[in-house]
Amino acid sequence: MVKEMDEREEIKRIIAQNRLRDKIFWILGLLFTVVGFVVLFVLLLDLFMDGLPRLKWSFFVSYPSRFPEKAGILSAWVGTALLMVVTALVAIPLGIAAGIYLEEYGRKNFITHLIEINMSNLAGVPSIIYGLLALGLFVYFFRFGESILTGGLTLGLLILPYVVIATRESIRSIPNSIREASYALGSTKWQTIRHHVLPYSLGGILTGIIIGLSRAIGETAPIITVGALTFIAFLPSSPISTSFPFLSFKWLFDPFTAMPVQMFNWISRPQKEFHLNAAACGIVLLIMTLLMNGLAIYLRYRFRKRIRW
Amino acid sequence: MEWTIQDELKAEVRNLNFYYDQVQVLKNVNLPIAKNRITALIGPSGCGKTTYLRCFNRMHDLYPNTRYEGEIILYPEGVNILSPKIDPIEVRMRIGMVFQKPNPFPKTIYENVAYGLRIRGEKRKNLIDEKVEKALRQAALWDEIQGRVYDLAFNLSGGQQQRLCIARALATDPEILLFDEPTSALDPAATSKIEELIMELKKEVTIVIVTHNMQQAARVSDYTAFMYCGEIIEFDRTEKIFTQPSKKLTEDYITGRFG
Amino acid sequence: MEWTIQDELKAEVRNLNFYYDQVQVLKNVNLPIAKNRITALIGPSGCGKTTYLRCFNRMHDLYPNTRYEGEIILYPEGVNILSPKIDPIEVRMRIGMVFQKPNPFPKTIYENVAYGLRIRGEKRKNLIDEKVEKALRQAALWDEIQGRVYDLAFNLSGGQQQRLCIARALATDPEILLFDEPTSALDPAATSKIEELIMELKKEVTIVIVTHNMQQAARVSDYTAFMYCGEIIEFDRTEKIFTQPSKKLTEDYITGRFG
Amino acid sequence: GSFAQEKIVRIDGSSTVYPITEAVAEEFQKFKKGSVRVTVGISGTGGGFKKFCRGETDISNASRPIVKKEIEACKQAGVEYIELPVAYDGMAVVVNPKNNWVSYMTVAQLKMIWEPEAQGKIKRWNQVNPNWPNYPLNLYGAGVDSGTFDYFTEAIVGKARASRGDYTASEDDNVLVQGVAGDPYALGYFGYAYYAENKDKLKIVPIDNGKGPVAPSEKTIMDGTYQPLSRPIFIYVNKKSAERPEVREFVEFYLRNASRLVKQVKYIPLPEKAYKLAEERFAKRKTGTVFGGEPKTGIKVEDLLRLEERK
Amino acid sequence: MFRSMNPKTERTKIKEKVIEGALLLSALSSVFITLSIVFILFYEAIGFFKYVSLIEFITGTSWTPLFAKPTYGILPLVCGTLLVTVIAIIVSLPVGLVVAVFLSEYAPPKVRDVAKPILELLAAVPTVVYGYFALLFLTPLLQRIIPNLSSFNALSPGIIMGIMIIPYVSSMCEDSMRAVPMHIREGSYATGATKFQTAFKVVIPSAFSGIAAAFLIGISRAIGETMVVAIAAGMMPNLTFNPLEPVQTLTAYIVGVSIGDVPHGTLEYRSIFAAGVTLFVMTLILNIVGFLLKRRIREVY
Ligand SMILES: Nc1ncnc2c1ncn2[C@@H]1O[C@H](COP(=O)(O)OP(=O)(O)OP(=O)(O)O)[C@@H](O)[C@H]1O
Ligand SMILES: Nc1ncnc2c1ncn2[C@@H]1O[C@H](COP(=O)(O)OP(=O)(O)OP(=O)(O)O)[C@@H](O)[C@H]1O
Ligand SMILES: [Mg+2]
Ligand SMILES: [Mg+2]
Repeated sequence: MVKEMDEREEIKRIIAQNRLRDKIFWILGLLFTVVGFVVLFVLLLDLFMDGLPRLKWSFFVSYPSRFPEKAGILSAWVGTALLMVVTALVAIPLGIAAGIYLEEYGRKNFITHLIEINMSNLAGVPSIIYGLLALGLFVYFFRFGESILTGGLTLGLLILPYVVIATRESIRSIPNSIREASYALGSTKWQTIRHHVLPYSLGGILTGIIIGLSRAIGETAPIITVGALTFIAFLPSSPISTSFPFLSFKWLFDPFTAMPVQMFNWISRPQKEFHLNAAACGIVLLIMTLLMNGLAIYLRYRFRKRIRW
Repeated sequence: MEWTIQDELKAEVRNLNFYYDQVQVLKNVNLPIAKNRITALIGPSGCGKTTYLRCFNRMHDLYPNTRYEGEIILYPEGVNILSPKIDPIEVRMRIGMVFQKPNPFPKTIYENVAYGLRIRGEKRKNLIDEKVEKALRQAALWDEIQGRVYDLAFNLSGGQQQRLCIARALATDPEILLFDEPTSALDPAATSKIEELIMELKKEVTIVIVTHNMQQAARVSDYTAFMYCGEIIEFDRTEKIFTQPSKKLTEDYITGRFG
Repeated sequence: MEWTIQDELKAEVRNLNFYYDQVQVLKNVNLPIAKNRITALIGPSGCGKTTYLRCFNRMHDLYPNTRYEGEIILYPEGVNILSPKIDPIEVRMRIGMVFQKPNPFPKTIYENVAYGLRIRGEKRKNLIDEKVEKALRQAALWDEIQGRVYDLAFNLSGGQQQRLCIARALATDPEILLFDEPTSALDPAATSKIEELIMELKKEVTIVIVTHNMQQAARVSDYTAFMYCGEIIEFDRTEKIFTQPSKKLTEDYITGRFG
Repeated sequence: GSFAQEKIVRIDGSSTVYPITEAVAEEFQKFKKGSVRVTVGISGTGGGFKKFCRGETDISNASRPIVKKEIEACKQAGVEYIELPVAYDGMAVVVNPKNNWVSYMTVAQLKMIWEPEAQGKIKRWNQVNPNWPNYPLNLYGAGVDSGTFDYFTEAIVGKARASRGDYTASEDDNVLVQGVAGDPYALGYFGYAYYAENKDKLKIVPIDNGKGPVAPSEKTIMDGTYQPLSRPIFIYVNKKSAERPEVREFVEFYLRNASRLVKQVKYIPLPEKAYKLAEERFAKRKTGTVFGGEPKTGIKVEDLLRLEERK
Repeated sequence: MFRSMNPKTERTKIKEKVIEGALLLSALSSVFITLSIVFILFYEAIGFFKYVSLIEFITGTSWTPLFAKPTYGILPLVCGTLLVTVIAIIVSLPVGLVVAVFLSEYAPPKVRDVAKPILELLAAVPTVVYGYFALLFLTPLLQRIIPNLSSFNALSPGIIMGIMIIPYVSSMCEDSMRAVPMHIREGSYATGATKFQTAFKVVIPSAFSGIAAAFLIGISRAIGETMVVAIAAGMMPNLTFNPLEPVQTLTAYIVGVSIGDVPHGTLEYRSIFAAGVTLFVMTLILNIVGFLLKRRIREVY
């Protein structure tokens, strides 16, 4: 009995010790998490304090200038917007189609396996490598020059894996019973995809696209590699023309600059005033990407809630 | 073994073997399907009932590494619907199926029922309207959901969803309707509703139903086949099977001694 | 209702109520647990057996929105192990558990068994070696895996894994061992091995076992409690329950008329 | 702003000339109300000429005269060019303001630091001058595609493009200013204008070329006493491009406003007379270089004017 | 004859085939991309290696490809890359893992549900913004603590990159830890373990391959990251392991050369592809191992 009492005491001691470690780690974990968020918060605060005063209307409608207070991001955001158009046109159809193929058609064979490994590798290839690809392929081989087309294609390829992966995950969440129901009524494969698989996975696909585009917006390195770092104080040609066919694609071949490149340019200058511009540009960039990601998170949440299989 | 029946034939299964990969799941199955009758398939879990049923509308074609051998002859033409020359899509257009778990599309009730018509290229709005209403009436759903046909199908109860799936299959006037344990996910009230419905339907369609509920088989079917380990042990008129089975195995199963 | 027994008590459940969120799952449960005896808990699926068992080692504490009421008194001290003042970790150190599905850790066999000792701060290698061997022997696993104790536990068969989990629980000399349907994931051969083992173990440990297999309860246990909808309908010596149950409900359940 | 027309002037080349051209481009686009688009890149003088000689740009910024290799390349591609001096520039050798041991440096010391043999060896201040403290010597200098690099190596080491490689190199002088301004052990060189813009962040090092230390200033650069690190800078205009009205207007605008804008961006303007001569030269579409394609240092304003007049 | 209900069957069949073909082509596009990356990188790199011996490239300790006396030793760039990466790892892996453990094992579900999306948001901040922080926020801050720190150095971008990677690492670790089924944890708790013991002795080993994959992918991101180092690390190919000195990474070299012009076909142009190949191979290895590890977790449960 006495011995048992001793044992009890011993166990209590050990538990206390274990509990202490547990507590310490709890505090550590909380600390790291909080500190992590605080650090990021401080960084963002710093950015906002620097840049906020510059965020006036004129900042958005002025061209870059050698006078920091007169400089703006007009050509940069127009460039970014046009880049995104090209990027989306490249990545969305290609990515969705590839995702559909891999999920719905791809038999488990060597080719699909290869594509799969390849896809996840592409997602991990550093963006600067895409820049080199673009330089060799689009700028010099296809001779698109240092144009919006080149930039957009580059970013399109860059985010392709994201769209594919999102498409696949979203498609995978559709239960087989729905497909079987469709086939049992006599649908062809494509009808099943068109009428069911695609519409029901649209939410997830959309999320992936938005996240991909938000990544593309912030990408700098590949755009620099294909030569966007110039003084551009004008807008590309108008996509709408006054004569038939009223659409012009000349802008595709125009030189351009983009938001992150503009920011990089301003960071590289020694004068403090340009740094404020860089911060302001960073805020705009940040808000754009965060909004897009927030939208994506919200969409994912909503679609998950709405369709419960 | 071959089985014969008096009734007119709608289909006939001949020497059917089926393999998942290397595993043979159906072994030399022979079975006549009587026209406008209900044929029930009973047997312990895993004996191959579902597998068998899904041969009828070539559902296994959707998955790789499956293999059919033998024939399922569809009358009146007398073609073998398992033949690779026959397009499975055409088979499925003629032979409908209702699954174990209700699986409506996440669309409106109307669109669910109209779907089969739409993929058949039907565009005439009023004709579709008509057929949708008829199918919903046949499935004994019309009165319950009246005026809510543009609601989402997910908002229906389980039993209603299952009847919706039946209506969806009916809308395209199938010649045979396959039911794979259609009531196993439902409560008793919904179950009896669907049983009534099935009995009603046989006026117009030939029905094959898989169930593990012997009472259900006894209640609804005209013919019953007892399957065991991928083989048809016994096939006969339902009264006969349930009152005087000729095989010991059948008797043991029916009286609940195993399974 | 209160139940009394002749044997010495190891634990006693008094007016136990348990809630998941707002739903009451256990209703005023009273039950004595006899020392060095096997108490079996039977009842239809969902009646609350698992929930009840997990009260004994405060497993529910891991999840939010669960609530206990009432007491489980642990002897010889006579403390209420459900009391918030009692550290659940201490309770778990004294009361071991074996789960329905074998859940070994992704470590070696040796490390699995040694785990309980290690978290008790035990560092002496030879003592651990000794205890590991003893536990593996008790769990009738030693001979089978001899020389492979540094293999990964995942490489064992299901029955071996389950015995490993028993060894893991035994290594720390628990006073009570809880078994939650420990054989439901196993084949008959493995099952009978574990049943033997459990009967062997009662020499040293008090055992509570949940099972939905009445034959199993009849075979291994000394006492049996029949639970229904969160209530203990009947409790008695096992022979008594299975030969002359005093309640109609118990009889119906035991003879397989429902469940 | 509305979407602009298709008139475009493409400029690339030296980062030293960049601030001037950027200013001109900005003013010009304002002057033309956005009807002409001007792009200005920073590829360095060498990089700029490579593009220029492929006909990809209309104007090339150059902080040194065109050299043989580039002349050849242009000739092969059939590109004819008009050489126009636009300003005068000195090269500033700078240290961090916290540096209190350096009061001036000799050309020999600079050579000792920057020649290729120094790589990995000369790494501390006291290796250059034993009186200086034993601190690390961190170097910042022009990137290899810049005319500044060519000129500096030519003037200091004695052979163009001969330099050590273990220093922070950038085509963009802005980066170098930042580097030196933030590093107490730094020694760097770049265009005088960048020093003039950032005087508060940097400390200038006077250079002794045998006649006593001289610090660069508007005056010393103009009168040629700051040697050997001062030089004229140029733009080169593609003759074919000059046919296009927007390019012609741009160049005329450039020369007309150079003197004002050059001062604004802290470079040293040429005498008015030189701009007049350049305008004439452009009007006559006189092609070719007056420097013979050899790297040259120590060109003074008088020489330049003389060369101009002779041609 | 089998009665045909759909006269368009033949056309439908052809249409189906065409669509499948088109989709297959799209799926193959990823292979084309990889092939063109590999082709272009290696094509130009081979051009490079015609002039430069592979031995010199791999073993040379000085990288001055554009000078009068060019040297082509990739080591300084690799060394710079590794230096910055190691700093980033030292910052991000422990913190990322602790945060992941905290979120998955300790934090109440509500906290987790809020923290997880925020983490995802942070992972989306453009890297050029982080470059801004490194050069204009952290470096001046560090210079107050380490007075003779030069304004370009490996330390500051390394730390910022570490912070940048934390969200990836912790989010991915948390995912794989949550994939560990509850009954494994219960086995541990039932023997009397604390959360801490359960997390470190059972959950982390169970999620090991997922965590390792997260680490590898994090490392590969750090190696491939460009803008932060291009902005803040300096542009000096420097064979050093001193984090206070300026360095040049492979990525920064590529960007640095690209900021100037890269005249097609020159050795200089090819040298960035040689650097690119090195970078590509380094990340490829990490990514493939990461991919295999990630697939292994899927198989275990
Ligand atoms: N996709 C598959 N791949 C391989 N084997 C399968 C597959 N589907 C089913 N089987 C096997 O085929 C056999 C028959 O399965 P089937 O689903 O037809 O049985 P069942 O009679 O419908 O059973 P239940 O009453 O449980 O639904 C089983 O042994 C099953 O394990
Ligand atoms: N985590 C939970 N949250 C809410 N309700 C639960 C939870 N777990 C179980 N329940 C409910 O509590 C009741 C009892 O569940 P319990 O698992 O104890 O039953 P059981 O007797 O062990 O059944 P079985 O024989 O199927 O294992 C059931 O109605 C179940 O739905
Ligand atoms: Mg089945
Ligand atoms: Mg249970």
